[in-house]
Amino acid sequence: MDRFKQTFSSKKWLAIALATLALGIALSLVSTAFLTFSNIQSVLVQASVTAIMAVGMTFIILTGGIDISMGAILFFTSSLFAKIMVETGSYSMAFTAAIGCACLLGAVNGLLVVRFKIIPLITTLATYTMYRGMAIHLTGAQNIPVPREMGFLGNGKLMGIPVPILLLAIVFVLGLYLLNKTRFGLYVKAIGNSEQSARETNLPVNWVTILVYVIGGLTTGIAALILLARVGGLQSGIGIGIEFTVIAAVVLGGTKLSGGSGTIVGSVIGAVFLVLIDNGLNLLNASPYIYDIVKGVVLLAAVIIDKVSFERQAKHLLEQKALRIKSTSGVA
Amino acid sequence: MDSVYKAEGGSKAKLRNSLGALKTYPSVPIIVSLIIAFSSFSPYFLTAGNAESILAANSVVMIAAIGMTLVFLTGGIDLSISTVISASAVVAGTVMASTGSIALGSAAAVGVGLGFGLLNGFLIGYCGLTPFITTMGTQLIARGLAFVISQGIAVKGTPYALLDFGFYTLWGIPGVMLICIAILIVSIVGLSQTTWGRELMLFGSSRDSARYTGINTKKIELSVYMISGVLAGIAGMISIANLGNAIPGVGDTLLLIIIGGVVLGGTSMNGGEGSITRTILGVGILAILTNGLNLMGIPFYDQLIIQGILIFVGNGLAMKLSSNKR
Amino acid sequence: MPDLQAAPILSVKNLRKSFSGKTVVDDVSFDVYPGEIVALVGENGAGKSTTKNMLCGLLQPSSGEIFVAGAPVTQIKGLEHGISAVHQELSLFQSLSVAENMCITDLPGAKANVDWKQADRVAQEQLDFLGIEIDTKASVESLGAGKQQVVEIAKALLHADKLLILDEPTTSLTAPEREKLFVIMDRLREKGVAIIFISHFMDEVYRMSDKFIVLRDGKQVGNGYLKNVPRSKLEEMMVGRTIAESSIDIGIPTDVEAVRVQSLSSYDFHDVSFKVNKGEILGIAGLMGAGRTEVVESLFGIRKSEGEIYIHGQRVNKVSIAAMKKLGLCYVTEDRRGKGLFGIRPVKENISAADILRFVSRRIKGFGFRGESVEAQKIVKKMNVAIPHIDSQVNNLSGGNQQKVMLGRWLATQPNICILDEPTKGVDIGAKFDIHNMIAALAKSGVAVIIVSSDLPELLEVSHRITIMRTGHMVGEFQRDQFDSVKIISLAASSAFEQAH
Amino acid sequence: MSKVLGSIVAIAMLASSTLSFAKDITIGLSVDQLFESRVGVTDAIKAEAAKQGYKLIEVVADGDAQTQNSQIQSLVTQEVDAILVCAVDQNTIERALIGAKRAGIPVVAYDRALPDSRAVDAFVGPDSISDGLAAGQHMVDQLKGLSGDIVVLELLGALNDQNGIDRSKGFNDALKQLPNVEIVAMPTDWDSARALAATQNAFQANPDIKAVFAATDTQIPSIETVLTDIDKMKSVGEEGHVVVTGVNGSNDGYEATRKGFADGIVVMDLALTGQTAVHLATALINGEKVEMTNVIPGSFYTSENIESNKATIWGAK
Repeated sequence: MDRFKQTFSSKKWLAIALATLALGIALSLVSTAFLTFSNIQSVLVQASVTAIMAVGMTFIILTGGIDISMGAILFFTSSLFAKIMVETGSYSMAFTAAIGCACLLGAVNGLLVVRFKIIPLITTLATYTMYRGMAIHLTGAQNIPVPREMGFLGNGKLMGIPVPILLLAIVFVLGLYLLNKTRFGLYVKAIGNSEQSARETNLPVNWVTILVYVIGGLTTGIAALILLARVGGLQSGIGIGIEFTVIAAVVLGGTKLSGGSGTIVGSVIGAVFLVLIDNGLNLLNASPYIYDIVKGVVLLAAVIIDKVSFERQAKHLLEQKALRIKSTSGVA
Repeated sequence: MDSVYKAEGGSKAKLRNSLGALKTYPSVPIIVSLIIAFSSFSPYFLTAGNAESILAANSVVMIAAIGMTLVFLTGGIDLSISTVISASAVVAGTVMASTGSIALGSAAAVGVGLGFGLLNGFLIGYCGLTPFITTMGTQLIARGLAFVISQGIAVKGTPYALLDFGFYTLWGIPGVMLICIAILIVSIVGLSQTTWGRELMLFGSSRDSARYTGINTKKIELSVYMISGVLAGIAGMISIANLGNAIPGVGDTLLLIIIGGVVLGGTSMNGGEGSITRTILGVGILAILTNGLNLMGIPFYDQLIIQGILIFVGNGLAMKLSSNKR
Repeated sequence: MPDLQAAPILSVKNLRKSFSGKTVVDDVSFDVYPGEIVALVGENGAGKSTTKNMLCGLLQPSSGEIFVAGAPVTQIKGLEHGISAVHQELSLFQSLSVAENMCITDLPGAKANVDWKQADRVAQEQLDFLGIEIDTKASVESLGAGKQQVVEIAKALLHADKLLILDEPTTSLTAPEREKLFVIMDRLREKGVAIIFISHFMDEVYRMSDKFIVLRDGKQVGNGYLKNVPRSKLEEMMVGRTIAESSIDIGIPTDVEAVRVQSLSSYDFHDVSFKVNKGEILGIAGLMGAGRTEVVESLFGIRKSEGEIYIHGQRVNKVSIAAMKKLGLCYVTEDRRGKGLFGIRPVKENISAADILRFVSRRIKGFGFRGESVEAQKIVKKMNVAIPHIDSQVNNLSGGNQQKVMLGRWLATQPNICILDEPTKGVDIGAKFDIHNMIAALAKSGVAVIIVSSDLPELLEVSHRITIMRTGHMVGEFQRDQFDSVKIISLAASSAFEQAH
Repeated sequence: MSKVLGSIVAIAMLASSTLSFAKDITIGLSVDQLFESRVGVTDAIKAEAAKQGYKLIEVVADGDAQTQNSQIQSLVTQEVDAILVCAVDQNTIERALIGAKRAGIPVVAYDRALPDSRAVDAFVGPDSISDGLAAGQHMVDQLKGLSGDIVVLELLGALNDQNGIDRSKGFNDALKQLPNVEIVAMPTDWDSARALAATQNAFQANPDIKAVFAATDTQIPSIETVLTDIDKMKSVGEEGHVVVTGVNGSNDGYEATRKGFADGIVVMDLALTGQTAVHLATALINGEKVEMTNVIPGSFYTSENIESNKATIWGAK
């Protein structure tokens, strides 16, 4: 039992995985259509955009930061892509520019956070406003259709697997690799644990911080292209506000908002979980306006449960200490 | 000030005093230069009518920003302010549409705000949850509530008296702004002149020290989120007088403007540093900026870029000045 | 065993360190040979940590000579010279695993492909060598304090294999953990690693060390081989005097009981009982981690505890900070910056914080702070605080003045029971003198005072009675006429190890 | 700055070139939000105003009712001669409009009707009921032969937008001709991403959907995406083709129809809307009486005739 508890607390993503599984089972009982291969595929495709961004956001939150400009980066990146596509017709140019620009905007976030030491929430709030303005400036708020062939990114299949799922898988694996196999990944977690200790240990804190925001930008750029392809064209304001769904996915996945601990698996499952809620409410034919309420309640429930289990653990440690003290005698 | 300065006397002390004021309110020179610049660009800028429209248009943001300032001063954040405005507007609108009573409508608006404030305050103050995630959750709930009740459509049937109040002015000051000013005065006095306000500031500057000094930290945190909720409720009601109807999404777009105004004024998100007066100035800068740029014909998307830069620079400047303070 | 044939690993001569003109460490000279354990002892504030920081390279000495393996250097470079320290405050990354923590500065494998298996192996080998069973994949936060300490030592040894500095390594350990640590130290000694062992526990010092260095007031007052020096002699060297020579008149306590605590227990201490009369000053001595702060915090209602508390003979049923304040208690915390002061707020607000209403004359009930500045100014004058202005940020004051501001805040509540936790920590001599006089004056005016202090001379000087705590228990008590610093130190510093025998 | 100067110079030149005897006329243009079709009308308004020699002050509310209110107030402050407005939502800017009325400034609503307003003097916009009806009628013609229950997906616009409401009304009226139809309605708030998710979920719940109506044809590519996902992408005339119709006239709709993916779209006449708006304003400024409601019906094009009518389709590129 103790061992079970230990793995459970060390692998926090198990909680959201179980919740997702439970929700999945419940949905399959309600609807026969749920547990089909095509529906599961469709759920994953729907989750791909937020899940990919959640991978990037996980890195940022692991360092104790946050990026609320992600939606605006998504908007700007898709605008740039569509604009270049229309003007030059060159895929390679549009892809390079869009992905490069997404990374660049992320880098700007990172640089500002590192250089001016204003808290990330405010820094990215300012850049959110700027990026959004820049995006509308770029397109004049026009809808710009993208060529149909681009739909391949949104609903094409490679080896029978939908491309968005494939891209999610690639981002997921790369994210796992970066976080778990490289020095960088360890540094990310270390900074989130204690930036001061990380500096005292001579870790390259500034570089790592900038890099996590670049990763945030990069994943947003990839997500932008998928969304653009699926929606079929640039729509003004696309992606604005998505960052809060992404943050919710990351937090539901068990990553601490204060940084230091969390997993990529959890964040991706968190994104899937949110899509499942939509899916379930859809199947129940619930009013679309109830979705927000349900998501809000789920989010609150998740943080409350997390808090309760944390406090139990802390109390357990204290009780052990009390026992130890009691057992030592008071007489010299 | 007191004895030490008096003893110094002379122009030196005066200079230091005014420099001190500049450090406390770094936004004043920005406002002054904005006003000078805009009035030279547009003849309409410095007119009574324009001033009135700036004042009326920003009362909702200003009232909500007062709540946000209090929350910031405790080192927290309230993301739900915006959608609680929407929810309370819709509830108030629905109540007024069916009863025709402004009093009942106002009570409903304040009640909804209070309800969400209590929920936030309880979860944050008594259960120890993180403000960001907690209020993100209640934000979603409030938005859902607003849309469920209204079915997404503006609630019509606002009593004429309330609409007329929307047009009421006293010495050129819109009625809604008068309410806002009253709330401003109460909150400034409350924050600077009562024991509660003092304890709030102390709590914000160090929550452990506050606890060790015997300040009831849970109550302070609860009260702050409660007030922020109530103010959001009032703002929701004001939005009806302002716009003529209760709109389910009325507050949703305001969140970033509210936070921007508070931060631009120089209230720190880390708590214990800042004031309502600074927020007035911060919200004022954004209001004047938007109005002036509109009059100049700058497209709104370019205004966004300017706003973003200003929020960043303004906040950085305020932080720098206050950290060097004496 | 020490290898005296070899050259000393480290040799320092006339080491001196001063901060802005004030000399903190002066004239320290000694040699450390491979396989030797050297105890660095002294009272709090004797200059041990400054010396330690110079030895592990965190500080550069103001003057003096250093030889590492016979070669002169100006400043020690920890990794390069194979010297590393385990500080009292652990610097581990809590949510990372043991292996990750140990290897973070020098990860095996390529940058982009860390060889975790190798890292685990390296960590495991090191832990095996130290003879400790810890899962290298477990997160540090899931380990107890003892194991964390071992991980920290293992990490230090991984990077520095010549000289290890251990700063109070046993304070947070249980008896078996301590035993394990000693076994580790023995193994290191056999491998030829030298250890500088900083400890308050005399029995540990005697059990483990070959040589000693005693510091007092920043000066080296003795060094040599331990076997030649009896324990009482060493303790005398540390303290500098045997009996309190008080220059302060602390008055005579009354026999009216002010506060009584009966079998108080909590997570951090067990079955603690004591009482203090009006006009009496009770000193609580003990080492860090003995549970002293926890006891007085429980008395003030900051922590939860079980047991009985009587104030002026009345049982307090609901212990809370507010209730205790109302009953006339005050508590001045040891953690001035973290839990006492409101750093970015002005002095006057810090002074009035505990009882704002006392500072203002309000025309309307509940409103306004008229007269606050004037009243606060009075306190400032009374407490002899040197500040540029009553509106200055408290952060900008010196430690002594900050302490006085905090004392002033609480004395303004006119308490009749005053709990002072480390009242002169990080305070200069002048301020210390002022504070001691204030404490005496308080007692003479009939206030019951409880002082928790790690500074024994201070307790000897200002207490009527001293009670001693060790690992959560009260283990002894001395009246003023029986004060004996050596006895007190040895009582406080006996470890569980000694008890077992 | 150069933009401002440029327009001032342009207006001055225009004013001197036309033999105008009246004072300069300034028109305030309050736009709710910038997106494709709105920009289309706005451009038409600008062109017409320039032709008339009017000065135009344009403000954009970025979808925020509060902002639009204050912007209209600032137009009143600037003493414009008439206000052309497309409201963020219905009923959200009533106060500001009443303010304009009190200041004696005529108000023309364009593109989005404000049926409950006490302040609007005239409205010009699409005939959304007839547009919805036309799109619905074509769908009915295609589905007529089918037996059994027919499930149809309707992608609604925004529930608070009169155009969305009216298009839905017209569409539903048309489908009443079929006795065995079941309409699944999903709100999209005009947002393609939401339309995408809604379509996806609708097809999960009812894999047998036979036809889709999009209140705006910019969402047709999203429908295409979903149909491709579930291997139901078939062109018009092919076996298993899902009937798709929409309203608007964007390039998305044009391309989809031209390629035979969509069956047909209703194209709004944006240019005429813009011109009419300015004409109404002129009449009101001159104190003439005008018709309160002026609707301009769109034209329905199928995949057969759409390419030949490219010139009249505002969105076609």
